[in-house]
Amino acid sequence: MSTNSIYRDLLLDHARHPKYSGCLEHPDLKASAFNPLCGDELELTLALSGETIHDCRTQVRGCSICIASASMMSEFILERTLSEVLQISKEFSKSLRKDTEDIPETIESLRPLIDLKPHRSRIKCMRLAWDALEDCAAQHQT
Amino acid sequence: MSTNSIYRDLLLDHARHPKYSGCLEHPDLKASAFNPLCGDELELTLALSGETIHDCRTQVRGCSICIASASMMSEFILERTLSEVLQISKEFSKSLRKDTEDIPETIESLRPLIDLKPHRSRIKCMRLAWDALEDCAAQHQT
Amino acid sequence: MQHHPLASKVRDDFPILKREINDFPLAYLDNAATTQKPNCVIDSLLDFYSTHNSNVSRGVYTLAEEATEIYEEGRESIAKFIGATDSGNIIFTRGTTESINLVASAWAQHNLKTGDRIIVTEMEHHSNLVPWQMAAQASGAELVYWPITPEAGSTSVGLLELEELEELLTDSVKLLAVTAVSNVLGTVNPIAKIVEMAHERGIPVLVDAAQAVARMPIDVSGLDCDFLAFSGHKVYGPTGIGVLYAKKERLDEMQPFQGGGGMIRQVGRQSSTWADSPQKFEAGTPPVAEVSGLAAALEYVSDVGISEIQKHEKELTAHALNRFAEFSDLELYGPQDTCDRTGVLSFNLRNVHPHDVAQVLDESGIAVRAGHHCTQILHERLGVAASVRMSFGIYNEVSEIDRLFSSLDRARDIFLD
Amino acid sequence: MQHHPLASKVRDDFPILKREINDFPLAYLDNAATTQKPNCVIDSLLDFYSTHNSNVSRGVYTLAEEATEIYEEGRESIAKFIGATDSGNIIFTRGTTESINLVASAWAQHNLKTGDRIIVTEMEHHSNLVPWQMAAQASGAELVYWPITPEAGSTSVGLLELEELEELLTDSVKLLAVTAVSNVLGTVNPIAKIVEMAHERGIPVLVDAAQAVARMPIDVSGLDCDFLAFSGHKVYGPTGIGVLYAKKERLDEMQPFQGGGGMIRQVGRQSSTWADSPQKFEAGTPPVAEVSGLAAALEYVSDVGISEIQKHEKELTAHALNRFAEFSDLELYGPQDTCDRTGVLSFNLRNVHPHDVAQVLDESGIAVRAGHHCTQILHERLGVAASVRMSFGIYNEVSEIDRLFSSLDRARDIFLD
Ligand SMILES: Cc1ncc(COP(=O)(O)O)c(C=O)c1O
Ligand SMILES: Cc1ncc(COP(=O)(O)O)c(C=O)c1O
Repeated sequence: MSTNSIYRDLLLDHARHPKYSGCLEHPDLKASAFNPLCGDELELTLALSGETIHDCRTQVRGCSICIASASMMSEFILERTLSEVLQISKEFSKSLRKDTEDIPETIESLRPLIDLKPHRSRIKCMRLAWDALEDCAAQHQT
Repeated sequence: MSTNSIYRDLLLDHARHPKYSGCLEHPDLKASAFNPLCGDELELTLALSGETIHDCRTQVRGCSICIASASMMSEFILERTLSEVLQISKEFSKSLRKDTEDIPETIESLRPLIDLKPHRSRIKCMRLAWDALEDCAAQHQT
Repeated sequence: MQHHPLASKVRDDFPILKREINDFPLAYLDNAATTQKPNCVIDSLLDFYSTHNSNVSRGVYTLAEEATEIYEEGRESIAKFIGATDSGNIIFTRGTTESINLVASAWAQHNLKTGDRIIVTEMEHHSNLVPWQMAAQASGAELVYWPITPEAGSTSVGLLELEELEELLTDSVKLLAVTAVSNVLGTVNPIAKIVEMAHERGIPVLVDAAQAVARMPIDVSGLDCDFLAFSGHKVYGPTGIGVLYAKKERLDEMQPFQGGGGMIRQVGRQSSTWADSPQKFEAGTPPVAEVSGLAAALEYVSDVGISEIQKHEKELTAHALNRFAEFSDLELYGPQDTCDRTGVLSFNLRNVHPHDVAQVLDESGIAVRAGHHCTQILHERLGVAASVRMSFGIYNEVSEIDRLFSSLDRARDIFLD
Repeated sequence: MQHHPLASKVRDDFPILKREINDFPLAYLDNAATTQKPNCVIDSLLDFYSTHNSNVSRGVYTLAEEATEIYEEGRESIAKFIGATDSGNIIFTRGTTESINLVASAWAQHNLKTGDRIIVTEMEHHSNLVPWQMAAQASGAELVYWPITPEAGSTSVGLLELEELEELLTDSVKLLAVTAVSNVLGTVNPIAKIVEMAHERGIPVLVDAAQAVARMPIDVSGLDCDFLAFSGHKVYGPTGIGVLYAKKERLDEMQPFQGGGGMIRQVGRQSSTWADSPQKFEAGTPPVAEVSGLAAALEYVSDVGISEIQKHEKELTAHALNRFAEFSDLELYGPQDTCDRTGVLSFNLRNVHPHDVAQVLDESGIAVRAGHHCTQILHERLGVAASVRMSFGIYNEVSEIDRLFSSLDRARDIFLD
């Protein structure tokens, strides 16, 4: 019995060895996100210099896709400004819509996740880290 | 265009010229019944001598079946005791059930009504007068 | 026999119309009570149960993904059908009645206090009256009735006049609940204007669209109404499914309706937190198959074309009005002009009880309703306990109306000697 | 492959079982979430809509008589199925969740005051918790939790002990709400004994039979419970239909639930009077087609035979328990003995998230659920956020269970290196 799996190497690498996992002790921004459907939780801590994210950590209780997504996001957002990553988050969201076909180059590195979008029930898993990120950005603005 | 109608002569006679229609001025017992599905109303007034119904009237705002049934009931109950007519009311009720086949001889005269029982929506019309009667009997007992 | 092009086009889509009743072809003229279902609606139920059936939202397996997609796409297509910009404003219920109860319980009860008023009209269905009575009693508020125009026989019968509303719109009014189309008089109310007047005083408006949704275009964004309710079964869809549209601002003011699975965020031992709208208002396993059927029904209606439907209904209504004018022993309630009304016509045959009329019509295969049609207040106002109602659907034909008028002769023969 | 005689007999009745998922035959093991529908249920919907569809109760014409008959005969056959002596004790709702909300709102809220207690158990579904939290908050009452037996690994896991109940049954308890079968642990609770103990102190009992009704005989008269709730879609019937059984004495204590058409006696301008039970609790157009489908489903279950179903489920459960015993990295929750449990088995594969397990199983055509299954309190008690659940229906086979255990190997391969 052998089947193709949605779990590809890159994704599994991130899931098994998530980057920037844990908590920053003195974060500038902090947010958590929760998936009521399965009880999964994620906490994101960010350290800023000016507008730029110069360090981040995610603490995840979640599935491999949630962990991989948090890990990939962390790699992606480091050394970028909050407004930049907010823009990316929106693009990522948009690319996960059913009717979107093209993936902008800016988020090409998130393709392993976007490829999973036919599995609509997993969208929330992929978005959990990014939801926390958007929350951080919102806190920063106000 | 001609069809058989459920409205047979005997029924229509009663409906057009209901017996004992109206109100007794000084009734011994009085009850009304109401059909919430169509708003039909009926008031029954009874005069007793001892246990025996010696006069009765029905005031009906209702359809032909309701009027006919009240009229036939009035004819039926006169000069009978309350406990007798209560028994008859129960037999009539039973004979209106879907699964009842035989009609007891005691209520043979109600057959024109009982024949309509396939029209389940009209059962309440047939029962309205009898419901008021049962109410009167209940009042008398307490 | 005259066949209207629309009716003859669609009749074959409705399997039930092949039935014979008492040896006559069924003339189904009780569409205000419920409509018949086209094959595409029946097939969508069949397809759901034989191919995709599973519970929604919480499953990652293929069937669960499919069912969830059907459910959420249903929500989107329903939003689109009524002109809502976001499917998040669409809450699924069992029907109009439950939609209105939802607003009464999750919104009104928490926003009403002693002395507050709710405006309703004299032509409301019990489902748009009793929930407000219950909310009013729980909170000390009261109902105020917007009367309909008076005097049977006057030129304007059964209309709501905006000048009257003007007077009623006082500061203590916290809600106006009004039907878009009367289920007895057929009156089409000027909802857009009503909403505008209420909003000028900051008063939210609930529109009961139960009778409207199958008969005219609905555009909640254009209307700007706060709440709008309708039932699937009255728009060629299945039973067991209804819709409540609520504006974002109102949704934010609403407490949960029922508690249970699917509407929570986190459950603690003594208290819980709630999911976002619309899930917050949809406790328990939702009617997934029914949503699929409703989406199919609305697609069908869109394909037939709402303007085609309006035209067809206007023709039938005009024909019926002409026929009524022939008989002095028929009392028709409601507006006499097709501009003010739609194809719901209630009447009485003098000296014959509506039950008896309906029964005799049934003997010729004609299905009409007799009773108070869940509008006791209105019938009291009309001075009768009950009436006979014919109401049209897209498959009805002029010839069916003529059959009804012929059968009324039979009723006269039987009951009036 | 081993085919159980019952499963092989009934499989052909379920069209969806012919589906292939990711090139594997569908192994549908999510029956606790919802069950699949046999042809007779699908056909009954089809037949209703293409032959009898109309609104109930208020029409005198033939179709309306037929629909009313289907609706009320449905009520009777459902009463019979659960051993109720009178169909007047059967209220139709959308599902278990709504049935419980009905009791919370129409009965409990009016009978609770500050300081009163409602006993619930730690294994309740959110639908049998949140409505009580809402009623408690509205009235000042509080929930008291009957704990399940402790310590994973002990011989009695996930049971309710009657000695514990004894302590909880104080004078301030006004209701006990308990599930007949846990939708996670599979535990079969001693309902008859529980009702007896509660009744000794005059405390009414609500039984959540959502998981029980398809798995064991239900006899409300024998049990003497005050309320019993279940959903059509979990007993091979359609979505959008549920049942509340309530005892006569409790019905008499109940206020209306929702307001609207069908539940009234007379409507006044400010207040109304109510119809008799059960109509009093059924506002609006009821789910007629769904009642017809549910009646067909219960007839199907009776024909298959509840004792046959129990035997079949016991065999599957025993087989699954044996398989679990083979693997030290699988943690199974709930009783280990088929005497205490039924075919709902929740577990975790060590170090693999339930979502991932379910996803990998789906890749082999196996449908199981992952999540907290609407039991956050229970999962907290189990010390995990979520679990994987397989749950059996009458069409499941031992070979499907074996396929699941093989596919778990694939999950190990993928996630555990
Ligand atoms: C034990 C239990 N109670 C209540 C429910 C709620 O049922 P429904 O979602 O059909 O209302 C379920 C099913 O989800 C259940 O398993
Ligand atoms: C105007 C109006 N409002 C509300 C309702 C109630 O709809 P439902 O019975 O589908 O809840 C109806 C139909 O009966 C109606 O005609």
